[in-house]
Amino acid sequence: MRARSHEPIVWSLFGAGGVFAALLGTMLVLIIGILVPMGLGFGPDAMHYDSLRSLFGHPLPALGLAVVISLFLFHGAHRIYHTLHDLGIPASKKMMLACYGSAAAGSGVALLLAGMLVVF
Amino acid sequence: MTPAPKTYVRPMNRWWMRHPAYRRYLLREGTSVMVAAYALFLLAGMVCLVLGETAFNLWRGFLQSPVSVIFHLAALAAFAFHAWTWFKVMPLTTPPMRFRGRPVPDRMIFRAALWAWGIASLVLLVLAMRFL
Amino acid sequence: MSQTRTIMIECLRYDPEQDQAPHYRTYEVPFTDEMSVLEGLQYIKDHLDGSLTFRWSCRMAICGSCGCMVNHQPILSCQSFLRDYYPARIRVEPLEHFPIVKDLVIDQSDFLGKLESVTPYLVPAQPLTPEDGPNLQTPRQIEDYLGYAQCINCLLCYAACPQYGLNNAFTGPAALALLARYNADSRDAGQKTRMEVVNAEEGVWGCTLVGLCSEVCPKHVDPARAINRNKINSTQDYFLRFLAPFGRGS
Amino acid sequence: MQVIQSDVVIIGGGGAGLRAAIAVAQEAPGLSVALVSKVVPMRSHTVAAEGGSAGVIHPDDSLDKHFDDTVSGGDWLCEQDVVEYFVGQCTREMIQLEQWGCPWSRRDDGSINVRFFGGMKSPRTWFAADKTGFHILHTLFQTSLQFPAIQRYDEFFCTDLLVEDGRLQGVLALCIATGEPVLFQCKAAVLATGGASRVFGQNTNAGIVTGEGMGMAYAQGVPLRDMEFVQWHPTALPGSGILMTEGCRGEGGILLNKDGHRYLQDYGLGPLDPWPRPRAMELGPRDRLSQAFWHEDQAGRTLQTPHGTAVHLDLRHLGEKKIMERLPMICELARTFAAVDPVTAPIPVRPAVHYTMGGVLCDVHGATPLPGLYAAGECSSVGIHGANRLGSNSLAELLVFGRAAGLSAARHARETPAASAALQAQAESRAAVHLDMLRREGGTRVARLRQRLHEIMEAGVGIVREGPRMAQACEQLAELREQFRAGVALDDRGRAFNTEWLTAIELGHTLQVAEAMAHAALLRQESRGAHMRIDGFEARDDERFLCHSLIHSQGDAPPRVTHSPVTITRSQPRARVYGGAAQNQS
Repeated sequence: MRARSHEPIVWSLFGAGGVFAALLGTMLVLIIGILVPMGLGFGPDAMHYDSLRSLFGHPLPALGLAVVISLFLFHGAHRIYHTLHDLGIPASKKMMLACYGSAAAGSGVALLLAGMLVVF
Repeated sequence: MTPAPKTYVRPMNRWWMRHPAYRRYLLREGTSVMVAAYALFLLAGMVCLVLGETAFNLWRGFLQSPVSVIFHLAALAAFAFHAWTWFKVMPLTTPPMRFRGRPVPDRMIFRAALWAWGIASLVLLVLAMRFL
Repeated sequence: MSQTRTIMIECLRYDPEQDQAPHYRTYEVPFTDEMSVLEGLQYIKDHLDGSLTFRWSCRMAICGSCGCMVNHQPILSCQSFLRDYYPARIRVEPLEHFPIVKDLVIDQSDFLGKLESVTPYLVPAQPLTPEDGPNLQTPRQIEDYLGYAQCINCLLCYAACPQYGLNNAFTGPAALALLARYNADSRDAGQKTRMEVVNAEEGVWGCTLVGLCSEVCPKHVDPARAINRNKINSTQDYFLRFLAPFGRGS
Repeated sequence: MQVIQSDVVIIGGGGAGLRAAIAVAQEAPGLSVALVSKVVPMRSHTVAAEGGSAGVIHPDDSLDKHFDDTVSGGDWLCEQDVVEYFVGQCTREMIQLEQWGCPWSRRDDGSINVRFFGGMKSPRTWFAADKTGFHILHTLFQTSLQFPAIQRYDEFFCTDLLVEDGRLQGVLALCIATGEPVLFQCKAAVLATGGASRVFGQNTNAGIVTGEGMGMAYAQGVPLRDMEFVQWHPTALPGSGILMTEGCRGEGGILLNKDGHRYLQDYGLGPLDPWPRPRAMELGPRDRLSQAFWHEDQAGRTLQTPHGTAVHLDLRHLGEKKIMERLPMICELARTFAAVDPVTAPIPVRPAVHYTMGGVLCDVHGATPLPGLYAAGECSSVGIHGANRLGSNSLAELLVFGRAAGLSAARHARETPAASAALQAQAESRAAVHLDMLRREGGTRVARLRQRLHEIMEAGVGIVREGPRMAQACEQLAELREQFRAGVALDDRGRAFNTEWLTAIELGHTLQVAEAMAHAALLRQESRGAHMRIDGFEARDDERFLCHSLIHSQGDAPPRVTHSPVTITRSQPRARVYGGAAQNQS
């Protein structure tokens, strides 16, 4: 009997992250990093502290942002873990813990922050 | 059995130098570093938002800096390349589909994915213009 | 007869009885337009150096014997033509990621073991004898697996797969494609047995979708598709067993 | 020397060998089977068979028709009792393969589809597109993997059959990877080593089809039968010899000379209309088509190509859809190896050696005169092909007689005591002879000897034959064998994976087989099936030659040829006619 791989857990997270990154990533970066700072299509008040605070005071946007961050992190962690192996750094328990552990930690922080934004 | 013959095993060092497809593959995998970095950048924004207006304005102010523009251009390239390659291999991962009895060709799936990309981007843009 | 030109063929040489490591030797080979790389190698063996060793048989791209690397690209030497490389010299090496037995000959025993491990035969739902007559199977049902059934076991896909090179516990493209072939056959009921191979770390999860295996396949088998579709199946299998822990043992 | 004990040794891992191995494993699970093959089984030449395999299943067809087509196709030189058994077993074997997973081409309702082949009264050819042999071989190989009793020895090159106390008791092989001799001690062996078409230069066969199985049996005193009957397939690519399956014509392809004329109508295969119809024009038998080519060539009505003359095989009228569905590999092969797209242009083709009708003498059970030795497939002469093999009968033969030989060998192994101890000494001395080749200085290169063999055979024992030229070929072959014995120059003196050395051993066998062909041909003073003479023996002569040739080895001396009767049960020889004349007859 061959041992069953637990890869499906991280692979699903990786896949979901990949889909989000592919569908939304480009526009997200474009808006936040280029359009808003350059004022293209957005006024100077765009992404102001108050408007963001009120936007992310609602559970749905806050949770959405946290989920996006979390999935991006897992997507990154998964590929980085495997690519390090490809580049000659052997896959090990420690490496696995480092990659997926930081993604999990980051996700926890994101969820916590989302909660704080909603509650406070 | 007769003793196994002596064989020579070639090393794998710098294997990516052997074929351009390998380098494209590593580049594709490499986009994940930018994806993760961008997640951390957004996370930093969240932290700042929770900490209060002063902290947030620092983050917001950073967006105006040339460093940020360079970072975002790099991220933009990475996300776009990621999206393109992700959609390219998508037909390999989707279960077999048929349309009017014929298998759906890969390029149709790819095109559909590009459309989804466009629509999702547009929706995001409209929402952003409305709410930010 | 078309005009004869001369091409330089640089071959990896390794004699297990003499050499510690491989070296290269270059031969000047006269060739005509219709000469394949295999015929170039045969010319060397017949006329220049009888000790150059390589496998070949059908010379029509169906037996799968003559795979090798030409300029780092895995190819069947019988259906690659010298004219397409001329005037550059070509470098011929044994298939990557396999141990070299001698010159261009690689050790394929690891692959054969993998092939055997995937239950690569039809497992009927109930035993049949010829007296029962042939099963019915429509052309459309055949279409579901015929692509995967085209594999000639030439091993080009393994030579294209860095994951196999980095860790040869990976079951690899051709064997996993064959697994998918039998799973997709309407006459087969062996999916459950094969799922164990799919689900293993060295099963589909050894693949990172480099994708070159499918590009180099001379028979368009598309192992990358076979493997990555099974990642979905394996994932479903992984989570569904929690939903229905009972009743799946039948 | 390493000794491996096995109840049954199967020599050759192609279709016949695998079928035999499975038969033993299924029917006699207690027996151990060693499957010894000089290539990994799926590299065997069965893989290259394209068109299909015969089995009566079409409603218009019957066992009698299959019997008649086979016997008349073989110009009445068939063992009719064996043919009777054969046609009765074919369909069973096709269904068996289906149940093992072979992707036979189907009709829309999911039932088996069959196509016409040359010389058939009804469509009878089961096919898997145009890769039938490939699918059969891989299905058999993969199926064989479920039987732990079958122990494979891939890339072990058999060199000698070992006989002690008048029965076969062992097989000597070289492990190719190490060059070490290995003795397989056994109670029975099945020879399934394929044909010997590489005796000729222009042929459709893989490089491994060198006839050493025939040579091994022949060297042990087992006669070869009907070796003069060599099949030229009418449609191979000039130069490479790559086969354009008969299925091309079965699907409606036509043959044209350089004037665009369907010349077969001038050779007793017409009239043109109505068309298509069975056993006429392009659906005539292979010997007639190849001979017609020779006449066209003599008359200067063939096309010039860089690799000799050719005629056109035209598929264009079938349309792209049908060509791609039924003949996808032909398309690819023509595009790759002839730079011709069959959808838009006719393919230049010419005859090339395709099959050896003759082989190791054996009966319907696969038993040879040597106790313990069985034979199946192209290396054998079980008696179904006669003077010309009907297309589609060879794949069916591998299955039917592979199984039969396997079962017989199993039965024999059960009833036979273990091998004697003297065998090892014999093995050692034979191995020493082979190993000695690695040390000898001087001699002729393998390539030169082989080149010379091809020249002699093509000049002397070609499609069309004449007494003096055959006699000359016999003499030249004797000289060539002498030259071979004087020494083969090897560049490679190592043992590990020394293919040059193995090719030299192979060539020794090939030369003997060639000699058997030439001598048998010389003595057959008539024209029958694939053996066509133009020196006063143009007609079939049932008076003197309704008989098999048996060729007996005389060691280093030229062989002795005797004749033996043909078994005729219900089909008395009559004129062998095709085309319009055939319809008048029936």
